[in-house]
Amino acid sequence: MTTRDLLLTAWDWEPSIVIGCAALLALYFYFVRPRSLWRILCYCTGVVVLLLALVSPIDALSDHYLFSVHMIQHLLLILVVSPLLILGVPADFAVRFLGRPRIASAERVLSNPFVSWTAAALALGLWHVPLFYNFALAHEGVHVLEHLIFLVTATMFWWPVLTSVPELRLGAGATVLYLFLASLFNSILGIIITFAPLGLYPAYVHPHDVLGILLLIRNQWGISAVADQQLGGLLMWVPAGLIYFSIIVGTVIRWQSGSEIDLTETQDSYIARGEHAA
Amino acid sequence: MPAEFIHHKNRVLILAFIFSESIFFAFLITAFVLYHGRSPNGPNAHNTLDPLKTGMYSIILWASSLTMWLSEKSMMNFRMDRCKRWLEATMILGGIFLIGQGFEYHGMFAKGISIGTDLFATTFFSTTGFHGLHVFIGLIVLLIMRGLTSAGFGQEEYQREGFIAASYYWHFVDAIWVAVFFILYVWGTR
Amino acid sequence: MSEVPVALPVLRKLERFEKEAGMLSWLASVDHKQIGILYLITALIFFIAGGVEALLMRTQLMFPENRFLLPDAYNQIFTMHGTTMIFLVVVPGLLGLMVYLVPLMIGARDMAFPRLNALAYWLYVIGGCLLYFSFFAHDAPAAGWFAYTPLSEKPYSNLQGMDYWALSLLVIGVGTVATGLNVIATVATMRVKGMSLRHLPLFTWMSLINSFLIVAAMPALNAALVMLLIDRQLHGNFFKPAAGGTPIYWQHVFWNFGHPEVYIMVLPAFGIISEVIPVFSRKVIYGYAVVAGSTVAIALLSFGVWAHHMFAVGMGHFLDMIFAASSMLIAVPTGIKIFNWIATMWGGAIRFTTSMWFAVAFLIMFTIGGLSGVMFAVVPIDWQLTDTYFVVAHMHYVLFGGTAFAVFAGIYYWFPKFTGRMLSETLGKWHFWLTFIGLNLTFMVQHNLGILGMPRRVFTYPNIHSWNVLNFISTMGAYVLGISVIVFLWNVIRSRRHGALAGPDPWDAWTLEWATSSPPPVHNFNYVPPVRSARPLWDLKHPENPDWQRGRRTPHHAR
Amino acid sequence: MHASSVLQAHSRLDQPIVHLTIVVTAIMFAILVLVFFLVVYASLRYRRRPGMAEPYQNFGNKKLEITWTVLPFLLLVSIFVLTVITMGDSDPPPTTANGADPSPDLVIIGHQFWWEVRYPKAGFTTANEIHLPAGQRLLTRLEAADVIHDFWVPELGRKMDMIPGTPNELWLLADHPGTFLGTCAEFCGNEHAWMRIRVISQTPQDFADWEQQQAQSPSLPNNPAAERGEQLFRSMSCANCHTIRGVSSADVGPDLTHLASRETLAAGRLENNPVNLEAWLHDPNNFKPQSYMPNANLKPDDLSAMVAYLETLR
Repeated sequence: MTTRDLLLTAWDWEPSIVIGCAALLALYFYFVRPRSLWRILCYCTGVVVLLLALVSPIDALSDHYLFSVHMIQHLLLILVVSPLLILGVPADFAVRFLGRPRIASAERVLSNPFVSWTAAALALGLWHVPLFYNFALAHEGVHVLEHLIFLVTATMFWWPVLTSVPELRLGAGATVLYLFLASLFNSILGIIITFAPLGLYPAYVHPHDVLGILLLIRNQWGISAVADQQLGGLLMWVPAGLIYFSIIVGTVIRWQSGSEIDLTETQDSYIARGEHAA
Repeated sequence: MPAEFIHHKNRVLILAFIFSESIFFAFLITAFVLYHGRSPNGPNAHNTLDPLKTGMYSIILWASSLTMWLSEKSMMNFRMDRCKRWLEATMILGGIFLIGQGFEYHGMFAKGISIGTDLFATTFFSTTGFHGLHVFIGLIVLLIMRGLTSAGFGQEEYQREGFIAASYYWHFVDAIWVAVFFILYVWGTR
Repeated sequence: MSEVPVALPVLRKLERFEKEAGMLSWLASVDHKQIGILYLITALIFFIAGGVEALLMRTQLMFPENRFLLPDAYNQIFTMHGTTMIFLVVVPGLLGLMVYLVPLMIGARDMAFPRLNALAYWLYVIGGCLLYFSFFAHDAPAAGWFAYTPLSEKPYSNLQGMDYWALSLLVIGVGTVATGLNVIATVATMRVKGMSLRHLPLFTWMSLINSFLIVAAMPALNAALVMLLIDRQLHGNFFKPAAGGTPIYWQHVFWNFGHPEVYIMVLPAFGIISEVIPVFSRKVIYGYAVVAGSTVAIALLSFGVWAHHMFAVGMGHFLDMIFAASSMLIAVPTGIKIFNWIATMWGGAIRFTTSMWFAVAFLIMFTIGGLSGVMFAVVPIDWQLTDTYFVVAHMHYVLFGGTAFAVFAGIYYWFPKFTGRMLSETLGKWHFWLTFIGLNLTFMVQHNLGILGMPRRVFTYPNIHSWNVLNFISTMGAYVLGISVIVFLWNVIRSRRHGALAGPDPWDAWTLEWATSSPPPVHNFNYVPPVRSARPLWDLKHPENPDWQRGRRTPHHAR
Repeated sequence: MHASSVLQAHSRLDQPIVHLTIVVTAIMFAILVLVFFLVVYASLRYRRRPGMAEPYQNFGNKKLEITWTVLPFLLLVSIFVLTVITMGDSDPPPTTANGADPSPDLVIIGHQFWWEVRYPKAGFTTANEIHLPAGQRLLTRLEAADVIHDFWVPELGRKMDMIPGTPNELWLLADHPGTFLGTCAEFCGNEHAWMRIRVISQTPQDFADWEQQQAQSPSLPNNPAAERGEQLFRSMSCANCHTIRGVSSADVGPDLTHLASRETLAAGRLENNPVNLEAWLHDPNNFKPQSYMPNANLKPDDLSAMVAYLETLR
């Protein structure tokens, strides 16, 4: 099999995924009734990326051959799909949807920054513990669960940062801290995987060659098992880190260039109060 | 910067300091992880550490975080007597932990294991030693706090801020031990 | 206007004490202004020591196979030169400016923790003395300023020099962290009414970001030093290959500190330039938010680039590529700053004072250093040029052409505030041109030396015609630099007594430090003008066109 | 001696680096010229003239900011792509056709302050001088005996650290016969400056001859002076540090088995001829102060006997 054949044939149109994605779109257009082209674009891109991540050769490669591609798949779910879906939700719908007290209180708990940060970190950290990761690889059902958990926790994570409802968004300083700590966690995990000895995830060291492309990968692409694990760690460490990084810098610039005069956020120094000096 | 930060220069300082100290420890712990398994013949985590016994002392140390928190709460409620009692309890628990560490070291010295014996010993004594040093400094801080409370400290807001800063430091010392314990004693001996 | 309570007996007492105690008051001072000046003077003294070391080195390298210095002496001198310039000159000098100016710029009375401030300064003095004491203990450190293991370990650096080195840096490191924490706490909690974080003068903003860098980076150095000391003094095994240790771990930990350290040495310089260029161009800084935000970008990225010092180590291509990418990326926010500074000059009414000369020269000199830095991010070029004189040229363009030029710009700018008297512009111009010519003579040719294959840190070199010529030119340039420093010292000493009186605001500037007398009183301000933008004094002087109205008149401020 | 320029390539592996260096330098130079022009233009055009009012206060422009963020970024991305391509071309991984790690053809071990050079396949050791068959790449393993050194021959390709405990590998190749000078590029102690190396590329036939000659033991001393020199070598401390095959075995100092066949003495410090050899033995400190080669304080006739002996080691 050549790379070309692989890209053309290794598509797995798993019905549940296709139906799920179609349902996501249908629900969106039926209930949300978006009007802004920008939001529709975000949402649809999100769904398309989701579909691509789960049915394209990415999925075949990540299920059987390459840890690094599996990492790409997870990063797509966590760092691309979830943020895009959230960006696709317009404020008016969010406000309507959260109008019901129960849902509103659920939102308050789930998007509490401590809760959402911890949930996302736990999901990412625990699923990369070799025990759980290998178990998920071996059992398809658990694997699906893994992906669902990533999607849910990532949505919780990004909601307070990206939601279109300004009142629900974290302040600039809190956002910076929130994302900085997340990227720190992410980097540490990535660094550990990069520098760990080979064999954290044995399924990728000696893959079952179901598609007959192992030689292609090892020789033509030149990705050895060692390089694969390193690359996977590096992907988690750097490109993912850069996404957090860009959002942090964007947040700071947007906040710094805010020109409104907000006297409530400025403070009295002790000179004006004059109490400590005495 | 949220408005509640205004008076909290002690708190800002100690939080930034804790951040700084965590990075210091991160490099020592990384050295342990990096060199884990490189002392197959000499003493290593498997044949030297006793997670059970140290686990007991660890629980005592973590319990001291609880008593510290209670002491802080009492001060905030102007219950100075309780504050002093809980502070003393914290110091006793911290002291017990240090004594436990002393016994552990003593046992290792008795077996001829010292910091230069092999890579395990070097990384182990460095990490736990620096942690022990931090506990010791924490105890001195608490001792000062105890002395000050006897002198009527804790009525003014800025004084309570100082107390809170001290308690943050103590919680940090305990939190670092969580990392040290689980990496050196649990992961290291698995 | 917010009025300072005038009847402050404590302050009165302090002021009287300062008058009566005279010189003694400096020793016991906890006043941020005095401590700032002490930092600057101490850094200047060490600058002279480091400069003399540089001249000794250049004299040895003036001719091939020269016998002026023996190898061990040469190695000690270059190690001391690097260590001195980085840890005893640049960083403390910048800290001095920070502790002097940050409280003034945010309208505060002092640092958040004045005694901690004094402690940090004295730790620096003790550390510096400890380092130089090693000369008297017969053996200064000689393993280079990054002290790669195992060369810095016992069998290869047998005498006490390395121990002095490690201990002194540990002491200085603790002091530096203390000042970093102090600046953070000061900016976080001591700002005057109206001074929101968005209205910070850029020097203060960059000092704040710089302090975060210090707080995050110095512990890596401290950890490295502690491990080295354990190896040397307690027979530890951290970096001993024979015991299974990895010498490369030292490099990882050290550069985890070392690369952020580069930005620690350059961010406050950016801050100075961001103050000087607008004032002398008579224009507001162009793209305030972008300049401030790109500083955050630099700070964050600086922790992801450390291993670009290690491309020759053989880490594998993947890691090399990753660090190449992040190192190239860091050039983007740096470039943004350069463009914003040029845009600030664009359309202005530029006054070419000595300060502005240095600032403008900074733009070009720093660009040279920055661009050669990008070349080092290109891994194959680094494989060839790292550890050659090209690196020496690169980092001197960054640290001398960059940081030192900015600091000179800052000193010509703030000297009137520090002393109440102006520095001589005539001597200043001499100083500038000698420095400019000396810098380029010394270091431009070192690029060529590197390309011609001359490794760095050699006490002598074989008789190769092209090397001989270039080294001779470089040495002549170093002597010119030596003369320029003498001119500068003379200017400082003379102007301190005989300079023209400055008055509170000689440059018609816009930040709060110019709203008080020169030098400021012990309590800093009698009145703090209202702060409603990043340029409170501009608002005061131009009531018809204050900055804070900008957002109201043109909804999209971009024009 | 001549300078070995980074911009000269005498190896197919170095050629891409030279090209990349020139391209990147040109780009950087263009940017420098742009910045220089902008700064100088702004300085001249916008000087304050007497009677000028405050200029218009321009707070910034979003489009310009985005432009000078995105353009440099794109430029850097293209440089990055070139970087990655060149890395692969100039430093290919040490694998054979079937993907396995081959065994090295050449092992170079850095010592304070000299180079041990082993040819494991031919089974001999030499020092401070590497011979290569032109046009044929040798897999080279780099090690260090004490501290970190760095192997660098600018005209043949990348430099690579030699780290105690962590060997590195690279391909060493010279396209055509010639002598290429190199040096230790990582500061390694007192005599770092005089830790120089030369790579001598020969036609395959010459190389084979050289290899054969090096693999032999040296002929026995054939005149009385040389015989006495050998006695001295054995009886004095020389043999404690230096190997001469059949005479002594130690690796503190360079292997001297075929010393007289080499081009230089003391890691590139001196040209190898009897006069220099005598001067070196008379006072090593004069040439490499503070290196580990002691002054044996030989009496004049011992000295000439020693030189006579060492000159027989061909």
